[in-house]
Amino acid sequence: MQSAVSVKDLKIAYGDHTVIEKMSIDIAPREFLVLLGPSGCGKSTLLNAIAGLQDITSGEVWISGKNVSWEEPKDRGIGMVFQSYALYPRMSVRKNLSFGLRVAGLPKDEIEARVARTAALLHLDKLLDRRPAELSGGQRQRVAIGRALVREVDVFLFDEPLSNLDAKLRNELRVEIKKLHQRLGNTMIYVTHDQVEALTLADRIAIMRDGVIQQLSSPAEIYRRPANLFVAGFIGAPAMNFVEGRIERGDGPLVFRSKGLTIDLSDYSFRAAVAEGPATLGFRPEHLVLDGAESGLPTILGRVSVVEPMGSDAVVWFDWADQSLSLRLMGDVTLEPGDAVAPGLDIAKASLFGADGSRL
Amino acid sequence: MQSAVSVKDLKIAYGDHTVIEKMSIDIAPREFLVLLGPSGCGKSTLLNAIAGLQDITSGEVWISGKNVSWEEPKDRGIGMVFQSYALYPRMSVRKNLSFGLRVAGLPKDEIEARVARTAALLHLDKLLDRRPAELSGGQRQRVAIGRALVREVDVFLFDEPLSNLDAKLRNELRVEIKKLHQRLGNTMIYVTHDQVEALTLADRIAIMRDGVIQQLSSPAEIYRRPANLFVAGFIGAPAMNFVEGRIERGDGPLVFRSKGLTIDLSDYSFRAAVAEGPATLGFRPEHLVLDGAESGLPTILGRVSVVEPMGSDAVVWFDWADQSLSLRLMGDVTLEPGDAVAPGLDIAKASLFGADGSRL
Amino acid sequence: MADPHPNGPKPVQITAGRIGLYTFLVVAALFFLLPLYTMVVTSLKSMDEIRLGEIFALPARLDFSAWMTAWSGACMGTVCVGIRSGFWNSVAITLPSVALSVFIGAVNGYALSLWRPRGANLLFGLLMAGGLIPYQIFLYPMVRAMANIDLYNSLAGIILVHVIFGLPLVTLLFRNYFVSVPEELCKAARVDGAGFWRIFFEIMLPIAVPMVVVVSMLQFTGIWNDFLLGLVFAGRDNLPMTVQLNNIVNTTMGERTYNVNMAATILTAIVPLAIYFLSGRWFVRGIAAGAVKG
Amino acid sequence: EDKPTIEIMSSWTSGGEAAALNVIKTEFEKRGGVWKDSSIAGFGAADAAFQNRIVAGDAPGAKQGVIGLAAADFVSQGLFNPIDDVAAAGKWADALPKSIQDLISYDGKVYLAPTGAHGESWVFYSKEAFDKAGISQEPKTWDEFFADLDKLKAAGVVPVAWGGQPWQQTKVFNMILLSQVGIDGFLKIYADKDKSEASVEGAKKTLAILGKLRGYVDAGAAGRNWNDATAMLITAKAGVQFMGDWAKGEFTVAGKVPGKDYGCMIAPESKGMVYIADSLWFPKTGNAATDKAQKLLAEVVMDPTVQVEFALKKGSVPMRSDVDKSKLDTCAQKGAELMSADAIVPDQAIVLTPQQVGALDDFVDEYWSGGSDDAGAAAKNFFAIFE
Amino acid sequence: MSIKRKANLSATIALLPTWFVAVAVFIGTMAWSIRLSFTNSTLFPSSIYVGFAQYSKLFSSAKWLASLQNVLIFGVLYVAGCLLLGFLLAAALDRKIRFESAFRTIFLYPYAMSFVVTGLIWQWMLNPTLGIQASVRSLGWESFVLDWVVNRDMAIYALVLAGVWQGAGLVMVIALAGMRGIEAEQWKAARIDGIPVWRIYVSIILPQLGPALAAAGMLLAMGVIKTYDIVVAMTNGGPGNATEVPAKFIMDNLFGRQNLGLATAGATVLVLGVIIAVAPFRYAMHMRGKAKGAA
Ligand SMILES: Nc1ncnc2c1ncn2[C@@H]1O[C@H](COP(=O)(O)OP(=O)(O)OP(=O)(O)O)[C@@H](O)[C@H]1O
Ligand SMILES: Nc1ncnc2c1ncn2[C@@H]1O[C@H](COP(=O)(O)OP(=O)(O)OP(=O)(O)O)[C@@H](O)[C@H]1O
Ligand SMILES: [Mg+2]
Ligand SMILES: [Mg+2]
Repeated sequence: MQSAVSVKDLKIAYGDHTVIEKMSIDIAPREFLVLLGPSGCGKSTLLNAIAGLQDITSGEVWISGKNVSWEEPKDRGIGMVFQSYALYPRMSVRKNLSFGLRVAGLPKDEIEARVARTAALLHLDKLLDRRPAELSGGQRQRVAIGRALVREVDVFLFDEPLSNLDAKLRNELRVEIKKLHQRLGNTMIYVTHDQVEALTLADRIAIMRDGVIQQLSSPAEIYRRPANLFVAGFIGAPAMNFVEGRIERGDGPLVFRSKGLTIDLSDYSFRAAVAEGPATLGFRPEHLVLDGAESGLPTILGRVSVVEPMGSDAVVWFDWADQSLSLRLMGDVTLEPGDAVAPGLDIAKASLFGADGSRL
Repeated sequence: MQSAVSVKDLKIAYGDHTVIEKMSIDIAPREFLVLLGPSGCGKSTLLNAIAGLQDITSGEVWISGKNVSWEEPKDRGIGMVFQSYALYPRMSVRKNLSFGLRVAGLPKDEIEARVARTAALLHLDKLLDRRPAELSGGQRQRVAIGRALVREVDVFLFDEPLSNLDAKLRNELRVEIKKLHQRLGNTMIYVTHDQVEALTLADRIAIMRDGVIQQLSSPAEIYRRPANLFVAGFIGAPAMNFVEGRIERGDGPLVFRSKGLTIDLSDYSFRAAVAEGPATLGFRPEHLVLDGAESGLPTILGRVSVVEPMGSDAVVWFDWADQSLSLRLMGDVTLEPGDAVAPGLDIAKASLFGADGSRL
Repeated sequence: MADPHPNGPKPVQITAGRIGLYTFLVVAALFFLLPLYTMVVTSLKSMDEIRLGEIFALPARLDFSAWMTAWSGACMGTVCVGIRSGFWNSVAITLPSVALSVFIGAVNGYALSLWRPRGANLLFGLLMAGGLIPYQIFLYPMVRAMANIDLYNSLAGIILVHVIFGLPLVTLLFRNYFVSVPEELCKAARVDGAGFWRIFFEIMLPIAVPMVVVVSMLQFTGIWNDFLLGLVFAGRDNLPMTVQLNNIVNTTMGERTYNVNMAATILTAIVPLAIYFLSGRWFVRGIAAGAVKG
Repeated sequence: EDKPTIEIMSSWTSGGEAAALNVIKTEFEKRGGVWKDSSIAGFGAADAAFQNRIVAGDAPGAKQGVIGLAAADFVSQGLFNPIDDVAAAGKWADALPKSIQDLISYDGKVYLAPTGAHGESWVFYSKEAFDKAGISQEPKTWDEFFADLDKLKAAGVVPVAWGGQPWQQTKVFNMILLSQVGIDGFLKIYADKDKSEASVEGAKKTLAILGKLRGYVDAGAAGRNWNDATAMLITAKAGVQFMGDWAKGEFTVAGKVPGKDYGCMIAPESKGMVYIADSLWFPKTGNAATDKAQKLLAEVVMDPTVQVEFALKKGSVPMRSDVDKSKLDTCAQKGAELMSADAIVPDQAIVLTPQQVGALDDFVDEYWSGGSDDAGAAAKNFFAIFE
Repeated sequence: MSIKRKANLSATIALLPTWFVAVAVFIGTMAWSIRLSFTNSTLFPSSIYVGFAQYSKLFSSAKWLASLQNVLIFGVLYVAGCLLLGFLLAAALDRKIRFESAFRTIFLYPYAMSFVVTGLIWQWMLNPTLGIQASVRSLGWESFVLDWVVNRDMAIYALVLAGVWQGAGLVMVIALAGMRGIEAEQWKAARIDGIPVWRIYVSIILPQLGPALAAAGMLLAMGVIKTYDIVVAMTNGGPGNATEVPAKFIMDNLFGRQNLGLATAGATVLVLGVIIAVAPFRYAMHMRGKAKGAA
């Protein structure tokens, strides 16, 4: 199948400073790809290169089977939504939506029809005559999306479209974007550094670091089997717990040993044969079971330092050895700071990383 | 016991426009009180009035047993942290921290000792000679907190200290603030409009709307037994599901009826005797059990529209009647848009609101 | 480009638009430079050559004598010491005037925008109205007032006059700047116990440095180039360079030496020009930092 | 020390002017005075400075200014010191033309010390341009004059180097008027505000001639400084210029000699000369030393040698009729003769109030640049000035 | 006494000198002028009241009427011209230009020059026999005409030209700073919409620079009413009344023509006119500020 968007051996540098390093990605039609990574890793740069807003140093960009590396942005068949909304401040919503179409010289009724359709889709009908300054953050973001939609193109690019909104709105609009994607079936490339957005929206997530893709997989795969320490630490809130230690071959099966803790690794599915050596054990807060002893799992003895109730669940932080670990509990929690806990760890769900940081 | 901070019959108005309406709150020593509410409800105004930065129209402000209504901010024994950090741009971190002490004319070594102590506590030691512009967002916020801490006062006021930070940092600093409170044991008043912060940090939450407190209780109480529709809808992500209908007395026990749904209310603990009439049923996403039939609970038949996996859990949105409801599932979810679901509702955990919006 | 397979950076093309752009800029630059060119050229010609009336022609022979005359030889009345005699007067008038008016303007802007005491809007309105009145009208009553307080014909007097007439503009600029400073900064400092002046000196003034640069440059140009106020208020011991310049340039029935006039003008303008050439960058930065907003 | 000390405010700043002022200064200092110079070029600026000094109660000891009603205003406000005793001792009345003596006295007391007079009725011409056009003789009548202008035009020379500033234009108007109405007629109009048939006729003829001149100026005339016009004669780009005798200074600086490189003639058909007279004013300062210095200065100014030396440097005509005129150049000698014969009429600044002077400037400029040839209507406007 | 008011005491005290200046100097002078405008003062103030005589004289003076008209034409064209040219220059410099700072300095330097002599230069340059016209003609274009200073109908535009030469640089700097402040994402959005560059400047950037340009316009307008030097240096009001301006009229009558009553009447009319012209504008700003504060 032809890719909707593909990037081939793309390299982007500012002078000596390489921002994107020989990158290749293929994005299928109708796919929702999320680019996730810390600030400054090159997400926007990559997105801008696809849009044609950024000069590339070498490599190619293809959209809908056409090499568009030298095309103008407007000719690439893309729509784009920006973090700051980038609405034209002195134009009404209607004008914001129609400006590009008018410049392109579309017939009047065609423009009106498209604007009306887009406005209806995004519930902007009643706002058409307002100026951006008279809109709330969420409404502005919807207009920004509308401006991309009205172009009726196959590929949408989003650059952190929700990060200027408050938590509540962010949650609401996230669902709307997801519904929109399901309804329209366009290809979407979505940049964010919020892992919740990535997990909930993406068909596939590309996790980037310093211009290099660390892992490109489905959200579930990334959450469950992170390719390396960086990915493991980046995804999940609160972050995955890491314990440093060594893999040793005791009497029989492999074990992981650290600060008095010994965990049998028989249930862990290694990618390849593994030798003894330093390793890091990673496990997510919800992979600790509060009543470790009863469940027959290896237990980690600690003392509660902080309890964070969040309504439906709670995160409990406890001190173990010289570090602080977290565990997630459902429902109401009666633990208090100072209480002793002995949660059990299900090693089958945990992750082990070798000395070079990649998953074992 | 003497209150740490108390506000008596406080009224604040700008000209004709009343922002705070006859408000009284008592805050106990060592308490962590969170003021939560939508934008513009008067949270900052209230906090500023406590700090002495805002003229009050009538009423009194008491701090540590003293009526400070006419005191200068510096004489009230408070420290304050602002949303925009409000660091002095042309001063180094060290000078930012020590400015207030120098103004107060403290001896040099006392100042140095305090700055060193605060810097150590907040891990600012290495940043002391930098300017604010050379710090990351999180570091700046820590300096802002340090500037309040260094005053060594009993009451801290925070005005949305985390809302300018990104999600990851916000989570981290939230835990740090909680630890700080546990360690220092000061009274803290914390303004936010992020309900996660409110739930995780607060001893008590005051939910405000248009200058009036809607509910002042512990986080658990507010989450479980919201006093009215506004509180119920404001707390929780995704928001509580609301279904409008009527309470009717069928043959025997009270039932709630809505769009073909009939729910027996025998298990619901009413606050007071209830008559028939219109009502709204509210239930949180985690109060729906996926296999409704098996659990013997009343079921709501629907069709999945959106699935939002979040790693440890997932939110499933489904269409029922003419509205969209959410349910939360733990672990991996295999549901897809279009699938039929029939989740069961545990009425004991739900909330019913009368025609005036208050809890029944 | 007929390349069938685009790869790597888009080749740079020199478009008609670019050429048009540079043409526009160069033409504009010529327009802006032409007067300066004419002045310089004229100052280097002899009077015989100037009488030919070819103002754009290059001088046949470089002749710097007009510059010497202008600087140290031109007569004003029976004294022939050139305009250099006014140079230090101009400095003595301009520097304190600029410093004082910038300081007062900064305090005004700060108080008007961040403290807003009673009547702040009225005061600001009055200042703006004052800024629109042609200042010739002030001469007469001001002279009287200055004489009454014994400041007429004194350095202090002329400085005071410049400060008064600069107040509207300077206050306007600083007020607009401080309006954009977050109020929380002021609040934080008040919690820290700082008062009005402490906040001003230790926090606000350091922030306003870019603005101070802009206002200082505007004021400097205005005051340095002033002629009338200096003439009327400074007194004969403090006359600024512009008065000497006027004496050279503005004779009614005496003969005119244009080359000396031009040289004298350029010499008079050289300080503000140098400031613009050397610190234009700061000026632009200051403006960008919010000097002039609506 | 009680040396007579005085501050002199003048607007004489150009080379020749300064040299002339220096003549007075040198003599003044020789006689034991202490001289402080305050020069401000430009009438407007100098007036503003002087008036403000008076308002501030800090008047200078002497101010150079034109004899006329501007000074009269100050005198009538009681702001000037009389110098009657000096005038009496120096027998000024004998040495000065009667009309001047009248002008410097108010209510029978002498207040102003005259320094020199400028003739304003001069037509300068470039000999080179005249040669080129084949003109060998100075024109005697306006008809001849215009015929010569036509010749100049034909020769490719700008006929008239016109200084298109109101004050210059007014001077041309006055010199033509004098040529049309004669000395008595001129005085009747300006001094007596006479509106008789003859006066009106004269004004009409004057305006007609003035209007005709428009056809002989170049496109760049408007706003032109008089010295730029003179430069046109020096470079033989133009033929004639109407100007006061101070224009000689420009010729001199350019190394041109009167009678050889350029000529000067009184306006055609003119029986006399319009003059403007400079003087020193002596404001009250309340300072005895200054009062003393004022008397000394008045003495110096009227000293016969100073008068001649001053006139030489300034290119003007001495006020005293009893001085040695042989040192003067040919133009100045012509002027001095007319002066001695009292064939002179005052400039408008002498007989009109400053407001009227302004109005006259406005009127002439309006007529000149308005382009209308309706001399009759314009003449009516002219007489309206005096109301 | 409330807290804020106590703290505001310092602010009030700090503003006292300015209050003094505003009331004693600005208002005081205005009151003085208004009083004198009803007297027959000539060289010095007199206390003989003549009612509105000075005003009727004023408004029957062709010079005054012309000067009002001229300052209006000059003001509008000068401010508009500075804004237009300044904006164009800024837009050009905004396009990633080589030697940007050199160009910037060239456009800005006239602001540092006074008109005492630049006026003369402009007079020369616009004089048909000396300046640009003569030069262009000598290059062979015989019919070229640029005689603004000497042409009654065009002289006012000569002033505008010289004024724009001096003031455009300031607008350029302000506009350029504004353009640099516009977020990059707007540019990106517009490029994706396929908006041509000139259209972006006109339709998107220009409206956003509104407030900055208005402020620049205000700065220039403050200068317009005081316009004096440039006129004296270039045309001295001529040819005819073509370039008379009120400030010059007032100055002439104040000193040279010794007509204090008429001068103060002129000043009064001028200031009243300015206040009438500016008041609605300020009021609108005030209301807008209020609306912003409440939002
Ligand atoms: N114009 C430029 N010149 C030089 N370096 C640049 C330029 N623009 C960006 N960079 C660098 O390129 C890198 C990638 O920037 P980019 O904006 O793509 O990051 P990002 O992943 O989008 O970050 P964020 O999450 O903060 O938006 C950064 O290190 C940045 O410093
Ligand atoms: N100076 C003022 N003049 C008039 N009204 C004001 C002023 N300051 C604030 N208000 C109004 O007071 C109300 C409360 O403002 P406040 O800043 O306390 O809200 P908030 O709850 O802190 O909101 P946010 O979450 O956005 O910070 C708002 O409606 C606001 O419009
Ligand atoms: Mg980015
Ligand atoms: Mg707030």
